Amino acid sequence: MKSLFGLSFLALSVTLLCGQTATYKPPRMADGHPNLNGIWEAMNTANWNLLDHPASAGPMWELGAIAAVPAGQGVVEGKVIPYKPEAAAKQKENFKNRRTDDPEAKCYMPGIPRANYMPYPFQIVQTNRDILFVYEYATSNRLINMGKPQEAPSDTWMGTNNGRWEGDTLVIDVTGLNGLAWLDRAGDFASDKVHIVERFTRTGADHLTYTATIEDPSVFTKTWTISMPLYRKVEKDAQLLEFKCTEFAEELLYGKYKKAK
Amino acid sequence: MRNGFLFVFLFATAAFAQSPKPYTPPKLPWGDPDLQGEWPAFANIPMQRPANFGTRAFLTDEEFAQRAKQAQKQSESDSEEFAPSDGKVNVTINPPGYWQEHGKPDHQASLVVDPPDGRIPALTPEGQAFVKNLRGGLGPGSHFPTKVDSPEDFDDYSRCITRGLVSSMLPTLYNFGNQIMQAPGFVVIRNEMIHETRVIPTDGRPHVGTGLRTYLGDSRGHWEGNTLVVETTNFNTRTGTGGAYFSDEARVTERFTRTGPEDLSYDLTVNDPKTWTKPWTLHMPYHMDKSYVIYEYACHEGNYMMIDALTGARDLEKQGKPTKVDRQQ
Amino acid sequence: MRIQLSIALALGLCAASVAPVWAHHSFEAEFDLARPVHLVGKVTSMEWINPHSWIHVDVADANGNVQNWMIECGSPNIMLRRGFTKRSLEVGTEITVQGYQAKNGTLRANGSSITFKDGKKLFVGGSNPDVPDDQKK
Amino acid sequence: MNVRLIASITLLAAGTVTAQSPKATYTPPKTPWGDPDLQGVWPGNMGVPMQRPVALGARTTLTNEEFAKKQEQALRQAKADSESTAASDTKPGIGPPSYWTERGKPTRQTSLIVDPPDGRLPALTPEAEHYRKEAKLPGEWRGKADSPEDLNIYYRCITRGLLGSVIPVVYNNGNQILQTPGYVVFRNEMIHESRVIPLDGRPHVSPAIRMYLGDSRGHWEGSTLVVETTNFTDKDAIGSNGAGYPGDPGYHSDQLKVIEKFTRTGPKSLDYTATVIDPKTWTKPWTMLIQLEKDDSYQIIEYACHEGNYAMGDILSGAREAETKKDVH
Repeated sequence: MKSLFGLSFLALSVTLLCGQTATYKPPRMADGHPNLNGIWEAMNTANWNLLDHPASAGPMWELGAIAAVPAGQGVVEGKVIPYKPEAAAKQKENFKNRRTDDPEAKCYMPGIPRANYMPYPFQIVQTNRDILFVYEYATSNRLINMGKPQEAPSDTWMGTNNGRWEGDTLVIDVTGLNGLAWLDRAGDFASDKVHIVERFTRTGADHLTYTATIEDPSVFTKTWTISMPLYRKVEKDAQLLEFKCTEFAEELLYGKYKKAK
Repeated sequence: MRNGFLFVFLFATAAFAQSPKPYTPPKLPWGDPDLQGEWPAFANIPMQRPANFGTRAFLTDEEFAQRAKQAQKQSESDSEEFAPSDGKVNVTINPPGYWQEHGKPDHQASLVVDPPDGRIPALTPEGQAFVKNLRGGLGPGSHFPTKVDSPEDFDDYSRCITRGLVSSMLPTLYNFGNQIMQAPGFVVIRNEMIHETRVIPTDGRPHVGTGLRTYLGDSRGHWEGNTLVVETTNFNTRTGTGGAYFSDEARVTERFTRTGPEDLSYDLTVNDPKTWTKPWTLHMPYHMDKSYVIYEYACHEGNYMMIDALTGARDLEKQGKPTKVDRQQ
Repeated sequence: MRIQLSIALALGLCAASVAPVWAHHSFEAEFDLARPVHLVGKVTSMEWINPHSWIHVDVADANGNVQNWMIECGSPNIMLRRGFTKRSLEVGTEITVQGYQAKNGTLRANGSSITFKDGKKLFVGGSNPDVPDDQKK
Repeated sequence: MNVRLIASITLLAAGTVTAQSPKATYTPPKTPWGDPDLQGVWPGNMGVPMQRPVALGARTTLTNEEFAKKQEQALRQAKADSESTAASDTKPGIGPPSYWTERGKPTRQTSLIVDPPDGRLPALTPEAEHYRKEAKLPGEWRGKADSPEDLNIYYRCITRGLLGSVIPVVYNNGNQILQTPGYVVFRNEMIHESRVIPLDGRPHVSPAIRMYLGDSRGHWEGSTLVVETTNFTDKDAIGSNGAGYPGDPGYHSDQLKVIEKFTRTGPKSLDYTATVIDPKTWTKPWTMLIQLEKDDSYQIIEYACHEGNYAMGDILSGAREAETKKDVH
């Protein structure tokens, strides 16, 4: 029933949208790899909840709409996080206690992959050897070892990051995460057995495509993947500032130990 | 569902049998039929037909003339600035009568056109139970709540949340402005009250995930000839129409067909087997009014009622009186 | 000689005179000098975390019921750089700890003097990366 | 465990006294994009006091005899450091095991401060004297633990401050320099802070933005990287661990400006100087020199301080416990 006219218009708009060339040709560093340098930030609600979620009241009525949760389309491919039954129950428990238990509330380092979609910018510093990710949140950072992969000596919040190039995509193999970080504010989590493979591909002058494949047989029934665009901060003289949030969490963490006034 | 459409189609053409061939709307630069304009819900048609009308869908000329006279008198008093000074003042608890726009009478006997008796079909047991069990058995919030403990005792409109998709398109006391705007790949419907706007993609993309539920649902549009067909799903079970609430499977189908330079035929079919025993359809004849200006309806921002009602209830409780809100007869 | 000594002292050469800023906080704030402890028990696990790592030890008290004590050690980064990893801990090793209990009465003590019976080790393996290969024993 | 011991002994013994020949100006290699290449891991070596003992006057380096004594003493310390257990006869101290330290190798410097020539801090301004007496900022722990603010910013795992993060202490002295076109990054292991220093000559952020590590801007003077940092808060102190240094609590005003210079003096050596300019605190600017030695095998490991900070809870709850028991000790 769709009129011929409507159909042809659809085809016309599709070509317009794709821009001039099919795949983007990134500028390259001296060593020939794509230049991922820059200050980046996600522009989605993944940090609130990786899955589709409606808008809802936040955990703190005292803050009114400021602390409310915006609606958001999920970033999980297939729209489901394949929790095992007991893990699904743990996630619900986390959600119930999110006001006090979310590591982000405590200003603990966000871990991987959450650091990449926090509502705070991060900078990729791509040297002629390794690559450093500097995150504004809690001045956390992680060095991507681009040399011979190293085994995680011990578990940490930001993990042990071994990187390599696959064509024009930076692939980071993350192990040695301590399983204490959450994946979002809704209580999604993984364990210290998680193995994450991240992929950063530059898809435009001011865009990266970021995907993270999450494998943790102790928590999930199968591997699953999140994916999202990351946007360059193009303000003039954009720079990371300081969000050292330890002080902002002390009342939450230590208030109960303070001397009563 | 199929027959619903068939019936509507017959109804629409019957209503305009007199115009020889269907109107062809002008085309927009990018080829879509142009439905743009101000389409206030002026036609003052009741939602449901009085039982004694049976399946008669239209007023007789005599009935219409009587309503026209009534509307004329009403619009004169609507345009008054103050209550009549000749002492005969009917003191009520409502704002002054002249703060309303009563719209114009129409031959159509009721908005509901299917089922043929012009009445909304019966609720399913599940639909009834859902409404009754709301708020732990207290039922939905009401315009006239039986108690005033908290904002939830009021209906969504009193709380300035929303009037829901269906009511926002239909006639009411005032501010029934609707505007249609179009851009390549999108049709936008702006409802004046309560400043809600549905941006409807027409590029055939799928609905958002079922986990995403909203008051106005998730709309997708496509063109069938010169008719815009809009399918809306993903309602959040806290909105509906006629006192009932859409279930999570409700599907609302709207059809916009321009039948003349200043006329837009609008059909809305509700398909929600978990709530109503049958699908039902309403028809609204919009008439363009280029002079109608949609003003901002900032409802929540000025909602003194909520504060007055709640503080008032607290005072009543101190005096040991009930806080039930009775309608002034 | 006297001058020499004073200079040495002044230069903070003798470890004793320079109050090394041990670590992230002063321990008098956390532990109670009035609550010395002498714990003997089996190592159960270790938290390789900063600012201080914690060795967990099962200690049987007088009437035999077992409590799990946490013994505060230094920043694990040093041990990791010496080639030890979280897999290096010999669970079950018996250690003796003399130190002081936490002021808040929890089962925590500082680990300044961890001693082993008959030369046992706390960590095994580990090839200290900055030791030239020919010197690795 | 004794593997470590043998290694450090041989290194110490074999370490020839670094020749006193004047440092020929070393020209570092270039990065692919043409900047001097300072990249690498540059851990600091503990053991040099911030202020020079008065007796040494203007002498900046130890005599060979003094240095030999220092090496021998460092040797003893290294032996103790490499033990995995305490000697059975040691009286239990209150700190963690002493062998959990990495003091690095002794150097010939008589003090970190190289200007003023006497190697000592210049006089304080009267205002600074007053500020220090009134200082609500906790330096070394003085026994009060009513709330987190009574403890210094390092106990609270907030930061050790710009200079505190590079002044060598008993362990985790890892510093790393990374470079990419237009930026140099100075990364400190403790407490996982990385200063991303733009080289494009852009202005500082507004003075309204105050940061513990300030706002840095870099430029090259020949092969020396010069970094100017302003926009400090006044909530930390210069000195190891942000808690001052023996002899001075190190507090500064928010007018502080620090000029750092990174000069590679050899394939494995880098002179880091920091000039402290704070006219509200010190009557004259003063400069520190920290000689860093390249060790790319030194693995910087995450120092997640706040996340494992049992001490905060223990200290505060311990203080409450003490109050309830009213035991005085």
